[in-house]
Amino acid sequence: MKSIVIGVIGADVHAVGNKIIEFTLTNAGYNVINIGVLSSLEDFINAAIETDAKLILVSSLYGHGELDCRGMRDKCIEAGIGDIILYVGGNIVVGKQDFTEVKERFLQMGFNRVYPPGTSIEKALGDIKADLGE
Amino acid sequence: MKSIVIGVIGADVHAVGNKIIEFTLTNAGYNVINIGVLSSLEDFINAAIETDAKLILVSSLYGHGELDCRGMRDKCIEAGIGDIILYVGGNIVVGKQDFTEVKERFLQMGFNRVYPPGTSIEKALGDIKADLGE
Amino acid sequence: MELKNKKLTEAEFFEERKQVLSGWQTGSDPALDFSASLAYLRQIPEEKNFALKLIKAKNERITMIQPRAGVPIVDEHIKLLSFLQNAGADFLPSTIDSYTRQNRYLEAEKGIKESERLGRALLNGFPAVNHGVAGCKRVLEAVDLPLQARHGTPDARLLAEITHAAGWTSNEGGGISYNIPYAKSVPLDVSLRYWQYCDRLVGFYEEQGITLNREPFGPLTGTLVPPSISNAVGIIEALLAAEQGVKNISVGYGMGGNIIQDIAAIHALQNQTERYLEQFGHKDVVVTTVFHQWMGGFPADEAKAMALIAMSSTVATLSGTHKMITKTTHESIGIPTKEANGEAIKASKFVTKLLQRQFIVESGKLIFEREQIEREVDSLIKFVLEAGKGDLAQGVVKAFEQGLLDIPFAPSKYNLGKVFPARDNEGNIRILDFGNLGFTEDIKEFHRLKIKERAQNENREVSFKLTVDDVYSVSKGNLIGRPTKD
Amino acid sequence: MELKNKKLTEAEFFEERKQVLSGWQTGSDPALDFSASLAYLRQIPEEKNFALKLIKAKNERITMIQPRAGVPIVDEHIKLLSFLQNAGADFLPSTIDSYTRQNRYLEAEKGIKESERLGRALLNGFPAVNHGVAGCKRVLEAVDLPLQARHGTPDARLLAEITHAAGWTSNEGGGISYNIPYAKSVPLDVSLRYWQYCDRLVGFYEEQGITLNREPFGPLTGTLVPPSISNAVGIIEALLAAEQGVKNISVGYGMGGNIIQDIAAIHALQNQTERYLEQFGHKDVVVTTVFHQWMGGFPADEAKAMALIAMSSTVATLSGTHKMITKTTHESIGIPTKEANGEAIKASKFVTKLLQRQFIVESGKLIFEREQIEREVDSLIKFVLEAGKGDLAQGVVKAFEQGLLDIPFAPSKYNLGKVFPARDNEGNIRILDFGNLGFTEDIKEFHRLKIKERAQNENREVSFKLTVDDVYSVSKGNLIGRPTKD
Ligand code: B12
Ligand code: B12
Repeated sequence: MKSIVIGVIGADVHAVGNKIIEFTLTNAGYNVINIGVLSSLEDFINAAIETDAKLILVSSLYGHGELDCRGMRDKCIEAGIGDIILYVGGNIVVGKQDFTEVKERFLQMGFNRVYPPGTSIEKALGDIKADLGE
Repeated sequence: MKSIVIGVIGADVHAVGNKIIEFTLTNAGYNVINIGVLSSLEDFINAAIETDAKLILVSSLYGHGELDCRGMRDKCIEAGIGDIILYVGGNIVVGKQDFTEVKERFLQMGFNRVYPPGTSIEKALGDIKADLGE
Repeated sequence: MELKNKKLTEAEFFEERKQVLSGWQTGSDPALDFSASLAYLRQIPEEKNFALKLIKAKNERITMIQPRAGVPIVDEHIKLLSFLQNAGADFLPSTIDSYTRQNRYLEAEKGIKESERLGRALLNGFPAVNHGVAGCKRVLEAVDLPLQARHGTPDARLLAEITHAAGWTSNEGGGISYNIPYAKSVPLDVSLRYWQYCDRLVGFYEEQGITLNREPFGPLTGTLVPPSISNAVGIIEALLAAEQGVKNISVGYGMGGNIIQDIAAIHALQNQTERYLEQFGHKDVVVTTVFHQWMGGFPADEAKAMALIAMSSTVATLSGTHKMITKTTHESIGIPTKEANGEAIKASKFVTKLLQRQFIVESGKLIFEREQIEREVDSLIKFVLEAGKGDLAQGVVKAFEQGLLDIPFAPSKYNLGKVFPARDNEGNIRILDFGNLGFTEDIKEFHRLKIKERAQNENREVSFKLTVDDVYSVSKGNLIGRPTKD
Repeated sequence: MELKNKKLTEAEFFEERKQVLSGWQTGSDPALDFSASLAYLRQIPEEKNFALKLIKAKNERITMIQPRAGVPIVDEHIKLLSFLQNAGADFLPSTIDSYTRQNRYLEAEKGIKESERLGRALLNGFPAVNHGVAGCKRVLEAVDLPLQARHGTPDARLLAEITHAAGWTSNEGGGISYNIPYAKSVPLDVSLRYWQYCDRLVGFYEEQGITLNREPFGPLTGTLVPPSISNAVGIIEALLAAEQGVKNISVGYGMGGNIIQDIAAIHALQNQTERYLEQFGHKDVVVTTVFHQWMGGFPADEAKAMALIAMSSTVATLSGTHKMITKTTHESIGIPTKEANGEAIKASKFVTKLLQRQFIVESGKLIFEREQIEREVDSLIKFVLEAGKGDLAQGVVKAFEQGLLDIPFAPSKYNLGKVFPARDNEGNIRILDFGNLGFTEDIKEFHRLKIKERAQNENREVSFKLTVDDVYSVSKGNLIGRPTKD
């Protein structure tokens, strides 16, 4: 069973989507490590190292995603898991913004996939399967 | 008491505004000749001649105003009341259109004043007073 | 021939038909032979039959949605309707232009040509007669939903012939509801007679096994019409239609604004239409109701207009009505764009679906209002029948002559125009001046009391000023036109 | 010091205050001396006092409107609030950013700087503590309406000090409602103790003749919260606040979607809050209610979102609530623009004004639901008091430990998280899994029955899948998450 770390980054407490993601990925046959809401960058990385996860799936709903996710890839490299796959989704910036620009900003932070608001976890399942090789 | 001819032009049956206009202008001290709905260009002109009115106030609500009002000024000239004041208001064209263009089209038909949708008769009372000289 | 509420014989019907079809060149299309039209109608799938889909709404206890829409050119009209279908409409309309409504087909033809030349709509609807059976079929075949002609035509005989032969399975209107609010000088006996023909046509198709829907136009002038007046008219038109053999009838109502009165009106309309049909011996007619979103003057602000649309949808759903006619955020300005129409459909449908099967049925107030409406309707219909010495059609003509039936704000000279409505202190639509309306004294006393209560609350006399203030109020954001401070 | 539901002495309060004000540099502003703040508050005109304006709404029996809004920079925030005022808001908010909510003032400072540098908001709200009394006063003085801090802060002591001293006459939150849904690891006794301070501060002002409003946050997680759970929490927080001397309390409720259950919940909330306050010896507290437009996941389509907003407004008005909190058409995407916020205010206000004083009060179903909610609330509060051996504050801590109180979908580890709600066949929010919730057996039986009825209707087992489906359903346009065919 492949392991995926999920959680909600920063000072963000939106717990509902997180619970649904856990439920959905578990049902889809993954080993889900859910570090929950209010998780720091370091919490994600530590959980990934401990469980030898291949994918970190970051949720950010509350709008501070851009501040919270800065340096994510660098920190992964520092921690020796530089080639882990990074996803981010939810409502990752403040307000309604042009998503192509937003995506660019997060790709530059080192994320592999960046999802616009309203992308439910079901819609990303295909990507996950593809990226984790099945 | 100055006389004003009012009515609703063409195949238009919107009667409510017409009744309110009659009520309002009468209250404002005018002699109102209301030819009602479904009135032709000729009906307006005949009524104006008969009552020696100085102002014809045309309502068009249903969207065919542009077709119905064509030739209004010319017909007035033919009938010998070429310098009568002509107003038009209501919802005078089909659909939401740029009003400066619409106004231009009706001014060219010889109307003196052209009102956009949502102009209640109260708002035009000032113009009437000014144009009829008080 | 004297007007009577009696089914036209097949002979009379076929005789009249010749003349009807000669009204405009498109009437000579062989597709109008019943052999052709019946064959065409028989192959229309169930889900495109208006009457059958309404039965579905009734069985499932849900509120379906229909917009208003019509543009002069066939291809444009198809684009428009397809767009509205995709937005979520359950039924499609074709709103007919005002020249066609007055049988002025020559001017309609000019309007089509001009619209083509200038590339913008100069007619306010779809001129179905001019487009003929072929044009109307093109429309039907391009969409997946049942189609209905919506108009306001005192003499809709040719229109009905052409649209039904083209597979449009419903026709809106009636001898009263498409005359008094929509014409100035068409005598009532004439329009009633014309609509007997339209109904007989549907009855004929019914005899051949094709069910079509007929829908009396409920809201009338759309302006402060007391529920009992519009319900009475709807019931009468249902009875007249049933006499001609119509078996699937939707009676309509335009939202008034007091939620309890609105729900009561829909309940009363359903109850009493069924009851009167029974009483007149029509035992196999399927009755459904239609709720019109606010039909009076709309606010110009689009957010407010959308709020009114969604609020109307809430009330409609709670009332348990089977079909709701939608408005748009462009209502106060002009014929809406397809986008504006689509947004309103989406919003309306969202509400009816979300609140699906949440009904308001109990509450003393609701029962009181329903019974009040029913009492008033009984009184009106009783006066009508008396005036007609037992004949309903005759009675209608006499009742309008004498003002026993009288529709506020109607343009027709065959309407006495002596009734003035106004809201009471809770926003219910009541009557301030009865003229000669067929109300018993106790009913009048109730209305007087209610209006007085409001006037006192506002520290003013009972006068026509209340009516005028109430005409404007909703577009300004108030239900009741209270005197303003400034 | 052990937590007890007992008014803090003035000595305790002043002692603690020193420490509170030292939490961030803006705490040392002399404007925070009570002599200064009292003088400032005394000159605030009546119409800018939140508590007094709510009393007005209650007396006039109307539903007033408040949006959510907050941006990081003072001048931008002023522009935003002025815009919303012009759009028709009756009360103004300042939604506080998430760093401030976690007392992470250093990060908030960074967020302000970055937002200034980049010219776009990088914080999701107004960092009131960092802006200090002066910044907050600038906001108040630039607008004409009462101002309230709306946040989600377990330790809001410094925030309350600063905003009240700046003339913001209301504070939202409570020891439960701003902890369990908003934090992961803040112990409940700690947040309850912090909020005693916030309430004591308001009580202190009250003693000096300045009435401020306090508003427990009703919707909690905003996601399928059964009315009895949120009502119980609101009532408990009202009791805790009253003990500290608060005299003007608004209890809130987030719309569930079944209209009758929603109206019943508001009625029960008003009744029981007053009843419990009486019972606890607080006889002079003014209670009002707050209705939150749909608080769960919103549809992305803006027309549908607007429909949901207007529909929510209809229900709020019919319930007779005194204040309604609005959402926007951007809800599912991100913090709204001021324009989107303004449109929603206009739409919401249009409905509340149009339907003004139309209440739904009778109907057997409504009374049944209200009594059901009241029974459940009584059961919950009884269990809480027993757990606390008579002390309410102690009881709350114990009740959450044991799961006697348990809020669905809450992130806090001090919440047992064993309660799973789901809708019944009419869309009422019921409970599928009780965990250890403080319900008597007959109440549980009722819920089980209702959930079973729905599951049977959908031909499936009673399982957590119902809950999951119901979380998504409204954003997809259905109230009940029925299994779809595809
Ligand atoms: C009620 C109504 C009806 C009723 C009319 C009943 C009756 N016989 O009176 C019914 C349901 C029968 C009806 C029918 C139709 N209607 Co209609 N109707 C309306 C509605 C909702 C309100 C009109 C009203 O009474 N307002 C209240 C009165 C007091 O206001 P008013 O009419 O605007 O008049 C005031 C001002 O305009 C102004 N005013 C008027 N004339 C003038 C002139 C001057 C010089 C000045 C200064 C001011 C002025 O003063 C008046 C008093 O304050 C409007 C939309 C709206 N406004 O919300 C559509 C509307 C006018 N109707 C419309 C249409 C298309 C129709 C129909 C063709 C199609 C249909 N929907 O069935 C038929 C037309 C039939 C026909 N042959 O005319 C369109 C017109 C479209 C356009 N211009 O692009 C409108 C705008 C709706 C829309 N957006 O589609 N309608
Ligand atoms: C419920 C809710 C709350 C509840 C949360 C309760 C709780 N503890 O969980 C409460 C009321 C407490 C709350 C608080 C706040 N909220 Co809030 N909240 C919502 C709301 C209405 C619904 C969220 C939800 O539960 N949806 C249902 C779940 C199932 O969907 P979801 O969360 O979107 O998650 C799904 C997808 O996004 C996706 N997904 C999530 N992560 C990822 C990652 C990947 C890689 C992929 C592929 C997919 C994916 O899959 C999930 C399951 O399908 C949303 C708006 C909306 N969506 O309508 C606002 C919203 C998220 N909240 C917002 C804000 C600003 C706040 C507050 C700061 C301010 C406030 N309004 O009080 C505080 C924040 C507190 C904090 N520190 O975090 C904003 C965020 C703004 C922005 N990004 O610009 C939103 C968008 C509302 C808005 N438009 O203003 N909120």
